[in-house]
Amino acid sequence: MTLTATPSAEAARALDAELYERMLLIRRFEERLLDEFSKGRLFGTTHAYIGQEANAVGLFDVADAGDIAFSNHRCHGHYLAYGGDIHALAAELMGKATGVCGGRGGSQHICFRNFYSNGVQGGIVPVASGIALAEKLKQSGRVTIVFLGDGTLGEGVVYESLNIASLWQLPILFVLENNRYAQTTPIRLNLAGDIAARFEAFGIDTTTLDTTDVLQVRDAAARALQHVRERPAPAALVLGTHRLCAHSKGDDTRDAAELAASRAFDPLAIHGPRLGDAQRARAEDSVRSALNDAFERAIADPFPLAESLGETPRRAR
Amino acid sequence: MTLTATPSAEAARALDAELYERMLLIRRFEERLLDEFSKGRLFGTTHAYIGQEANAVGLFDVADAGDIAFSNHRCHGHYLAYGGDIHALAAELMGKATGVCGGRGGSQHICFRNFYSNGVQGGIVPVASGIALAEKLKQSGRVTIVFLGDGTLGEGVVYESLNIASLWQLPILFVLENNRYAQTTPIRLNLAGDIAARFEAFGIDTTTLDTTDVLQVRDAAARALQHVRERPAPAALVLGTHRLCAHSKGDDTRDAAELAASRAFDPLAIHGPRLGDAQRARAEDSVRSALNDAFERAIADPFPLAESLGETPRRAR
Amino acid sequence: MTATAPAPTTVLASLNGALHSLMERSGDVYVIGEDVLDPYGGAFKVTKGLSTRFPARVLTTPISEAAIVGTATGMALRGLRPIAEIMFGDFLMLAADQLVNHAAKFRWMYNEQASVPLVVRTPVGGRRGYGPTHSQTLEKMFLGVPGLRVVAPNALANPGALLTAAVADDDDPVLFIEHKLLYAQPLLEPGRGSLSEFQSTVHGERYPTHTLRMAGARAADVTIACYGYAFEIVREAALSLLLEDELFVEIVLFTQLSPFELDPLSASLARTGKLVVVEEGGLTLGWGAEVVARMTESSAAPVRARRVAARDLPIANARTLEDATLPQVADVRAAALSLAGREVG
Amino acid sequence: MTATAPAPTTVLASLNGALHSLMERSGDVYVIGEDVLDPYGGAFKVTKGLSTRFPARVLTTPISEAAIVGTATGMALRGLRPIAEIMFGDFLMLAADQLVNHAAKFRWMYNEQASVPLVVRTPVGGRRGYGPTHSQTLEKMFLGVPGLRVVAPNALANPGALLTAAVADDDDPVLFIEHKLLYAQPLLEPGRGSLSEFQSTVHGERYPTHTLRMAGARAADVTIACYGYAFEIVREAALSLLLEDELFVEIVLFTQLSPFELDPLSASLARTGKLVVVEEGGLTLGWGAEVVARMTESSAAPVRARRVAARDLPIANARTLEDATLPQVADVRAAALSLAGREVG
Ligand SMILES: Cc1ncc(C[n+]2csc(CCOP(=O)(O)OP(=O)(O)O)c2C)c(N)n1
Ligand SMILES: Cc1ncc(C[n+]2csc(CCOP(=O)(O)OP(=O)(O)O)c2C)c(N)n1
Ligand SMILES: [Mg+2]
Ligand SMILES: [Mg+2]
Repeated sequence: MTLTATPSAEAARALDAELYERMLLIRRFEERLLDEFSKGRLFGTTHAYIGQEANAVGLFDVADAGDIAFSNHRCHGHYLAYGGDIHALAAELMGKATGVCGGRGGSQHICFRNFYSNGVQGGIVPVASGIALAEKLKQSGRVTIVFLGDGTLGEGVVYESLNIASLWQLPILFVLENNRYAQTTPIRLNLAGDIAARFEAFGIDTTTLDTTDVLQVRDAAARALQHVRERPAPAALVLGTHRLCAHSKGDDTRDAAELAASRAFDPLAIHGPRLGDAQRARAEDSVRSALNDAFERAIADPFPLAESLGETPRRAR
Repeated sequence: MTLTATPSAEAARALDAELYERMLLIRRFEERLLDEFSKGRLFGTTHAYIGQEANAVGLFDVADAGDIAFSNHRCHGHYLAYGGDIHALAAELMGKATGVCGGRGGSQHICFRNFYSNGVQGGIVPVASGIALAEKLKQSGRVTIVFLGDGTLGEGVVYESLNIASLWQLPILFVLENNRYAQTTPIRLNLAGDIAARFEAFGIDTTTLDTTDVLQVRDAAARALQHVRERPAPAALVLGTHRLCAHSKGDDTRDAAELAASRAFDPLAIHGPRLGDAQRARAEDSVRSALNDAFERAIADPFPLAESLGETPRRAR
Repeated sequence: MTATAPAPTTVLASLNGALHSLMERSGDVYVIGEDVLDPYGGAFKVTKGLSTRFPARVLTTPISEAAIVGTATGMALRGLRPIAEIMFGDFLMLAADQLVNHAAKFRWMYNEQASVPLVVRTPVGGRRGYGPTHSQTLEKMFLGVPGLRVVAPNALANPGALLTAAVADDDDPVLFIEHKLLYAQPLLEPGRGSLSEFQSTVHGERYPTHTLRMAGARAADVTIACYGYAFEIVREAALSLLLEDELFVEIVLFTQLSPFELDPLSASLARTGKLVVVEEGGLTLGWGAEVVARMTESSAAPVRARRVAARDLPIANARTLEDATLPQVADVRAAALSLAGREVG
Repeated sequence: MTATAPAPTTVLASLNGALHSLMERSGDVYVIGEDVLDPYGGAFKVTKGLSTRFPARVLTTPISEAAIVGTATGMALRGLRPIAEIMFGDFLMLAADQLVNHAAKFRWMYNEQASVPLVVRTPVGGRRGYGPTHSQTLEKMFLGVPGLRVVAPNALANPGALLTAAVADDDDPVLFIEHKLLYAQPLLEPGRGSLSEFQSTVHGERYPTHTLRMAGARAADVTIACYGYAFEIVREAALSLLLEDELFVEIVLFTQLSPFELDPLSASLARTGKLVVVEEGGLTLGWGAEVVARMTESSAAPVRARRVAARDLPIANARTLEDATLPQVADVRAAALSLAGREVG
């Protein structure tokens, strides 16, 4: 699935539909999840990817099947775009035994094939560098993709990792999703200087994009992945984006006018017109049935038994 | 002691002599220390400032008396240039009760008036930022000066601090002494990209100097301090320098040819010719007698008593 | 906390009120942390309203836990009274070097030439389904760190007064541990409401220890030591032990976790000889380990002891697993009954 | 460690030999840390010679403790066997988040879909005048962390074999704690040289526990538990107790500190009923706290116990202060004599 030259019109249409459906899957999955929360079927917290779908979908469309991804708290969209099993994620979020991590991980702590996530900001970045190093040493040709939010640029270990990745020319792609907010904090209150310059200061090739058009993201990602894989060398993709949902559940303190303006960047609205009405309806149907199936099975699935906790005995019981 | 316009020839000569004597004091202090180590009067470790004297001496000559300094493991030169008491430092290094920290701190852990140091690389940088913030909030007009080595750019917390210092426009001067080595590791093996660019990526005004001429350092420092104090805003001074001694005691793995070449940058050799022979001899005499006095008193001083440890009782005694 | 404000009714209101009052009383008090500004007012709302009233003294930061603590340490070194918030106690790991090798060391290492009147507040604990990196109780790793005090409020001890003491009356760094489930908890008073069966004696002033006895009961059979949210579990267990098993317990409830000052516990143990220690953190080298070790070393009479704590496992997202990992009322009951030589049902 | 190499004579040689042999045997073994390259070979020379023989597999790093551990964790996740070196154990604080919230959690949290066969080696301890930030014994903060094993060599247990087990035979992250003063220490053998008075029984395989008894002596009066460098102090104390006081002790010497597996200690304690625990770290919530707590909870007969550890203070630069802070032979003697009901001279 690497970058190809100008595709035929037919192939382009098929690609458009595919990308649309994948973005829609993420959108509807997250909506369903928020709905299940309000129904009390979910416990804990969640960070929806609504509005940012073009990033993961554009990127994974041009990643190789063997590439590795390390994601953060906002990982559902990344996981689904990576090709993660829908039911296993739904079940995981409900704390079911059939979840992708048996209910142990939950929303932010996922492992599926070569996809990992963790919920401590920044800490995943050196781990991803280590993965990239291992793959370079093994000459596997795999690229490691690590996701960061703009707010996560506050964490020092990110820079330790940029330095090491550049020094050792690791095959790693840093995907910085800049939605200009860290939880409730706007970027002007937590980020000084310039994002691209931060990567470049470590000698890392950086591309900044300000679009939520999945086709543009896909093209930029393809180029970046090619650079990383062929040199090999690290690269950064700084993707301007818009979160069209609360940070986690009800915590949206952003101004209504700003939010309304952000809606213009809805990647579904931007990419949707490239499909016909019938195509879009088919996508809705297919996504709805996939999600219904996944969620219904997950709802019916059993909770993990206390006995599955492992061997460590609890004292005084 | 702020920047003045072209001084009179007489004032310039007096300044030359003063700067020379201060550098010489540091040089001879460190040499004496290494000698005391070999005589077994010192225990533990030490990091000499030999070769880098122009940085601290040039800088503190133009700092205000009330300015604050936070230094690192290689702090003796900074401390002496700051105006720290010689005997109190010698006694501290010998673990004497009369030491500047009563023998508790030792070589890397000093506190004297507004001068602090600590031995964990990088960790001092946010603390220095906090000091700068406090002084800004108190509108004291004080500048905080924090010292880092090139190797310390490996520590993530440095970047957390650069971001905060820039975001909050703190009156802090980052003094990066680039001797191109971290312990035994040459800079090409631990630093990717560009040092100045790292500061600039955070929006910090940065001056890079590649000289061991104390007068040039002094000028650059005066300009940087003025910027920091008047805006107020952070600034960085990246000072190329040469360590003309082992990292700590005997651990010099550098190539002999390289070391020999470095000797050309000896700041005493560069600045010395601006003084007459008699002036230099007077400086030697004055430094020798100050050091003899300090070390002799320190040697005669008592060790701290176990009772001075504090109230925490040791168990089972 | 202000003269005119109504008395707070929950732990959250008490803490928030104390912050308001502290900032009102002294211009040296600053709040620094992630997302602490209004209208959000912090992830758990403890800083709510502060930035509106004191906009220049509430500093929202980048996501930089090490630098948050480091910056606040520098402020404290220069005479301010900063209160840093770490959004989840799990992230204390990122500030461990700042706490252990900087804030806590300065005063001693600089031979009393400096002090660090810093407070680091953080919510800890599970039971909310936040999963392995947002549910931990990690304060045990900081107990015993020289130069660092660790304090934990509970629903009985006036939480706001404790926080006020830490900020205004303590010149050393204090790690202030708030269990997430305590925030919504109504404040308790001995002899009233859900504590109507208990009477309390208070030891110590700044960070007091409460000894609770069943009102008018015979000598207690077992002593239960605890802190923080665990008190909620312990008092429920104590009531059920009383009602269902006629077992009388004495509860010794601590607010200062470290340094360990256990005199009230020694006194209670001299009466009962049997000790249950309950905490939400993992069993191994939890607070209870030091408590049991000290009691074993210092008691004239032999001590019988049981610890009730979390299993030494990460905290799962799934509620069934989380429940099985964290200590429950039944665990406390079982430990007390077993020590008292009763059949455990 | 190789068939042809001469048998190592010091702890340092044993560890270094093991690293050579590990790298020789498997191309998956990597060494990563600060200043680990030849000719320096690491601040304490443990990695000496490795970069000359295996230049592609010895990675010198920037000064980035968090990223060193994080990078090594990533390598381990993908099937390599990295050995990370943290130059001084004090700097583990900088890697605490990586150890606790990443390396140690992955296997369990990912439901056994991943594992992290990582070893983090680090020198700890004082007695060299390195002052407050280069002398600490902080491993106690990591004991009990779920998913993390903590192992410490000593001069008796084959240090190289322990390290080999941690790297080659352990699929979980291991924190490997080396006391600085052990490096130059000659390897010991029970019944020979300075251990000629002792005979030893070994329990466990991968990380064995040694129980040492005075050869041919009557039943021991006191059990002393210890690990690492503390054994050097304990064995000296044991000899002097024997010779000067005719007090017989049994030493239980651990190599696996966490998880706690204390069966050999329980067995010894069943014989003596009196326990001294000795460690170099600070007293409060040190290894000994958990040891005493577990023994108190699990022993049928009452346990009498004393801990000997460092005072809960930073480690000063001045030798007089450092000596008074760290546990000494006299402290071990005093604790044992006091437990045995003897006058302490
Ligand atoms: C170390 C750490 N600190 C704080 C948090 C709490 N937290 C979770 S998400 C978040 C904001 C992250 O912002 P950003 O990186 O921009 O990602 P976004 O949420 O915008 O996708 C914060 C502060 C965390 N998970 N980890
Ligand atoms: C956190 C931490 N890691 C490692 C060390 C050990 N160490 C002391 S000095 C040093 C090298 C520092 O290099 P640099 O910052 O360039 O300063 P220089 O010694 O060259 O003055 C190292 C690795 C330390 N003190 N702190
Ligand atoms: Mg963001
Ligand atoms: Mg250097």
